[in-house]
Amino acid sequence: MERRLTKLLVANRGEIALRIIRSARLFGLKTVAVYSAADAKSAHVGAADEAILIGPAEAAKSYLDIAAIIAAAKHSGADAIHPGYGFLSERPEFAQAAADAQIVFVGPRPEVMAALGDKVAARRIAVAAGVPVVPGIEAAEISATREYAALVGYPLVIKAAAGGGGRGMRVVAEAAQLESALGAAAREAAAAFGDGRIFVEKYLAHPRHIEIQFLGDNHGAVVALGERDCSIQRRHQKIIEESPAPGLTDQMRAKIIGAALKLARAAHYTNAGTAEFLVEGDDFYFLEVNARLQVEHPVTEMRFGCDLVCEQLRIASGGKAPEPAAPRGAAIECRINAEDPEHDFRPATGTVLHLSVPGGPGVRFDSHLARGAEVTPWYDGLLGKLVCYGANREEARVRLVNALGEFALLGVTNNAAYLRDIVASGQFRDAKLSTHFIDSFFSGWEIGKSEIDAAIVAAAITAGGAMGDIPSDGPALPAGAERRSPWDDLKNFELWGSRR
Amino acid sequence: MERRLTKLLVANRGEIALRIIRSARLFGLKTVAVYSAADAKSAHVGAADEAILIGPAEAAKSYLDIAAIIAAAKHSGADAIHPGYGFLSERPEFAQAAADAQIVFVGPRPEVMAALGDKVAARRIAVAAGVPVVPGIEAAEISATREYAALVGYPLVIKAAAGGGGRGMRVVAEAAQLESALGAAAREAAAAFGDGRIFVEKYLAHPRHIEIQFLGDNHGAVVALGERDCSIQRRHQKIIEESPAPGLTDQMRAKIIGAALKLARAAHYTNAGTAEFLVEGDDFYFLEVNARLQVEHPVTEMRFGCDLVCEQLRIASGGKAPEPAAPRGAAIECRINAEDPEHDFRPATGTVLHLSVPGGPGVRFDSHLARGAEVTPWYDGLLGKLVCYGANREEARVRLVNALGEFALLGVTNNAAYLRDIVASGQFRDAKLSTHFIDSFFSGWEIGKSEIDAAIVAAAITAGGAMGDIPSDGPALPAGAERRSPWDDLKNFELWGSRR
Amino acid sequence: MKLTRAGDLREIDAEVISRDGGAIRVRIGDRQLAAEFTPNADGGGVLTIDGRRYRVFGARRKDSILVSVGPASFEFKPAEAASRRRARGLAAAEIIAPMPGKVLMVMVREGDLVEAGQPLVVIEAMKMETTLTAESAAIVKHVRVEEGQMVDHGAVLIELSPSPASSVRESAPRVE
Amino acid sequence: MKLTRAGDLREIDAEVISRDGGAIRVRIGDRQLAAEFTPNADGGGVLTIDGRRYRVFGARRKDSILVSVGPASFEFKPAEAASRRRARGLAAAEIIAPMPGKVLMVMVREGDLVEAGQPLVVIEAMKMETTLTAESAAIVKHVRVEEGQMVDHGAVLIELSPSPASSVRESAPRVE
Repeated sequence: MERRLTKLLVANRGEIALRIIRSARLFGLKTVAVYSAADAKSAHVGAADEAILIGPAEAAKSYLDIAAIIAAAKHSGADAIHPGYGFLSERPEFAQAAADAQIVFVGPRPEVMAALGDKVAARRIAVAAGVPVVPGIEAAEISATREYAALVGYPLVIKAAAGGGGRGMRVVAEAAQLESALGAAAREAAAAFGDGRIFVEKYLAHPRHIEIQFLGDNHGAVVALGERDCSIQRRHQKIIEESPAPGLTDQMRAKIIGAALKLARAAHYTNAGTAEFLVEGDDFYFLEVNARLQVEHPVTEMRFGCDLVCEQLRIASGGKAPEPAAPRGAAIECRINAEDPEHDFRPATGTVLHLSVPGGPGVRFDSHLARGAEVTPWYDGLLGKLVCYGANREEARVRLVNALGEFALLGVTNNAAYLRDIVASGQFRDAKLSTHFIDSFFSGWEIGKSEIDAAIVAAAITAGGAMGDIPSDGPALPAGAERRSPWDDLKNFELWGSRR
Repeated sequence: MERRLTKLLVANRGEIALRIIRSARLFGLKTVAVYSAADAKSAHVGAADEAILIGPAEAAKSYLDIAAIIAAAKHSGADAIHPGYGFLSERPEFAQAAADAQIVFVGPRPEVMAALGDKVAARRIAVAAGVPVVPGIEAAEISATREYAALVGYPLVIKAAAGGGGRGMRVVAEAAQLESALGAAAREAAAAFGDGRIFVEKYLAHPRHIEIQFLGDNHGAVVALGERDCSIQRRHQKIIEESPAPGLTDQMRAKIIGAALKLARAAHYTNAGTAEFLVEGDDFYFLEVNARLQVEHPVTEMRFGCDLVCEQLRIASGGKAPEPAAPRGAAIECRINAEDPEHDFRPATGTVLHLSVPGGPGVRFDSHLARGAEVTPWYDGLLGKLVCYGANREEARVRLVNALGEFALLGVTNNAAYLRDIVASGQFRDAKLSTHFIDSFFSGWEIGKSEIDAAIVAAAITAGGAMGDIPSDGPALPAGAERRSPWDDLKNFELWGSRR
Repeated sequence: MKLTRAGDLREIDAEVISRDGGAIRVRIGDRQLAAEFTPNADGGGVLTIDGRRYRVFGARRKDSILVSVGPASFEFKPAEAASRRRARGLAAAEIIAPMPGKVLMVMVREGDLVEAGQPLVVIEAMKMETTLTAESAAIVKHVRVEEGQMVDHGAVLIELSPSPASSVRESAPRVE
Repeated sequence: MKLTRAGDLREIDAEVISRDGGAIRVRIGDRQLAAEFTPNADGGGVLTIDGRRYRVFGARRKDSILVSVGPASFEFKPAEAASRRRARGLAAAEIIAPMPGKVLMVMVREGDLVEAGQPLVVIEAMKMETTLTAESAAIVKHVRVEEGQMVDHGAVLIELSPSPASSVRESAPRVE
């Protein structure tokens, strides 16, 4: 069962590719990056020991192209593949293709992934293992669904059986909406996942999203590394995650961890996985298993003093899932995304003209960004994860507020100020956590007026010359050109920064 | 005894000022930076809530000017002063001046500092407390010293009573050198510290430098936060520090910690302090107490999951020294200095043209550097401290090797490659630690030949255009000027980087 | 000088009144602000307004000025372009791509009469879909893109002419 | 083209032989290296030589080229300046400040006869003292600085003329 690995292909990009490369090196492996034409100059390409172009910018023809990635692995002599998260990470056929090519897939076996990837099947496994699930049914016939709805009461939530990460979810507030919502959801699910099956669940009023990190090995052992609270979500996308879950009693924690372990054992799970639950009052309900490394895994690492990617590699090479160290302190992560929080969070792109990265005690920034990096419209907009540790939640929280205060990024519109305001808020301080947190407290968020004033003054200074030595990204004026800059009206004072 | 603090003046500069500001903010304090004219654009000035110019570049007229700093504290309404390390941090008269101005000094009381600052007095306190000291005597008369030397045997080491951090130390190999060495040491000590008293100690063949971090509060409690091994020194200056000390038995650790606590209690010590010891075989000898925060304090923080500056502030405001959490894992720090390891470590200066900072799990970089920052000849050359955590020493060590591999700094010659080679070496891996480590294994260090080749190729590419978008620091050529660059011979190819 | 913030057509009327060393007075609308600017070696600086210090960075890109104030980032443009367009009666007359991306759906054809709020085009960027809607009733004059096409930031996707039934409101296309 | 590394007078004879896309051939002395350069968005790039990848950055400063290879940093200068100086027989004839700093001690006076290795000047920078010594026997021709004075990097501190007793070796002043 032991297999000594030597070279790891990382089938991903961005911050997670870089993060995996770092731990692979720590584990003693050579690394192979793969990249699309749009990513030729990206950080993960420069960081690996080898880099292989696998296709054009379109993910379908590069990061989602199983054949191209397996070919790259064979070409480079990689004996293992780490899929990261997203892209092919939960595709059983990818894990199978790796196995067929005698390459170790760093994740669960294909059949486990297939069983857990289907929400309906995963739900059945949970029920069989005695793990509570949200009351709900597979939506087959409208009349049966209507009857069920009348029984558990509105609002309800409709989900795609093959979906994940909140995609394809919709809430139905009243009976009149049910039929059209079911039709639309089925069509959307079919279009998005090639699988039109949907199911209907009771919608919880103030649920918290709590998930359990676990590791299973090939020797039959499964261990849990505590929980994460990921209740702060915007449109079902997590933006702030923490561990431990504030206010969760030891008894509840033990119950939920017990359920996750039962489930993982029932599924014969190997490698890293996460069982997601909704928690309301003294009840908890199984949601789904994410059969891969999660975006938010660093909060667990900081609390447990471990490296989950190293553990994944250890398990993949036949090693044992270690008994975790006792957790310590608290950790909170926030996701800095390329999006415009002042304009409905529409995606943003651009070139990084300046980047200030926070540092010091208890601060970790996982990111592929650097000055000059380009954020393109081709892939998701996660720019980096800022994670802070503290001896307790309040220390971690204030550290995160301060670290966000040290963060500065010019050239790509992003949500850092929005995150700062959330983490600094009384509601977050008081841990008023539910998946409706954003809708309840931050739906009408606006940037502070005094910050806009400061920005206007800063713009006037910048218009008057470069503020310092940050170069313009646009085409420079031809020397001696007569073209009048639209900023000339403000240009009535000298350069403030130093000339060098 | 409780005193609620509101505003902290940081009487320091560089990385430590920034680090103190970060924790002061975490502790809920407003911060005041002080700066010399040479530091007007430095990071700590921008990071604080207020910044006050205290004098010209010369440290004696700025960072060492007690009156100017006390005046700045009064002017800004600061109710506490943190001295950092170096500069005034161990000057009892500074602590006294703060006390006289009703300002809380974040450190031990002046009389404690005075007693421990004198090496001879500290040695007496240790002896009285039953703590072993290196066999030695105060060097008063040459004939008595010669007699003593014959008794304990050569080599011997001569130290200044008022010295610290290795300054004023010299080793005497044989009797013939004794008299001139004593004279020179006394003159040097008088010149450097205004105090010509010296003492003579037995020189140990393979001692390790092991020190104990402790915290004392105003309620009489003193707690220890484990040990640090700082054996890797170059000319008595620590360059690599770690915790725990590899291979130290629990019994020895307990003995040394016990001795440190006895000493701290005997001195009625308050706030953060470090007791330094030499350890050889089963013997350990007290060296001195550093009555301040040490440069290398982060390795303790990473192992104990604590924030020592916050603890200092808590104690200074009347709080209790907390019972430390159980330590976990291992941490190693290295000091990146502005110096040229290929040319006798002579100091380097310059402007940062590019900086790549390592990141990811278990990596902490404490630094005031940023692109554009200037390193001037006025102050010490510490550019930053790169600290890595691991579940065990080997994990921390490999992480540090990799993190140093990710570090890049253009514009200021530094020792990062030298540190990388030390941390990557078999001798360091095998923890062959003694204060002679550098002399034994790295006195003839050279940069790798393949790296020089790569540098020559990179220089050719850079000469052919800018490599990417890193601007030249020198005066740009006047447009259309005919001046021939000395690099034009290599300029036979296009710009490699992207034009934007 | 008038500025607009990117994505926001409300004009900001700002003017530098005076400066003396690091001291700068700026008028914003009918308010005056006194600020002190201290450059930092890292290319940014500290702006002090009403005793509060802001870490700021700034850069120019094409006809925009980008600045950051702590973690908040801003893009300003001179208001002239927008007001000129409005002066020519072109408000809401062009549906413009708010970011680069792929045209996923075009929901109208030339000659269609559309109502305020009606979805016209769906663009996909970064795995997210954005629906662009009509700001007011109008007639589709020209559809400039087709489904599956990649478009740049600022590309004109659809041209509209005023509907006979209603006058064009004086505001910009909005992203829903 | 000949280069020298800063602080090291040994000349490096390097020449770009060819380049094709990212492929570059460089001659160093009598060796040839084949390298592949791939630029990165961060302004640096990856240099592959003999299958090993190096992260490199480069910049020009005055008449120097600064490059980093991983954590190692290098400063190159064209060799012309140094060889011209040597051609004029000025090797070891000037004691030059290796860094900016304060002159702490001047240990010789004009007309003094000094021996190889004899300390001439002590400079302090960054709390460290550096003693500059004579590379060979010489006569002190001119002392250009006095104690307490601040000097810049590259400033000439002392001029020497060849000692009647020995010839000047063809090498640069060394810092001990």
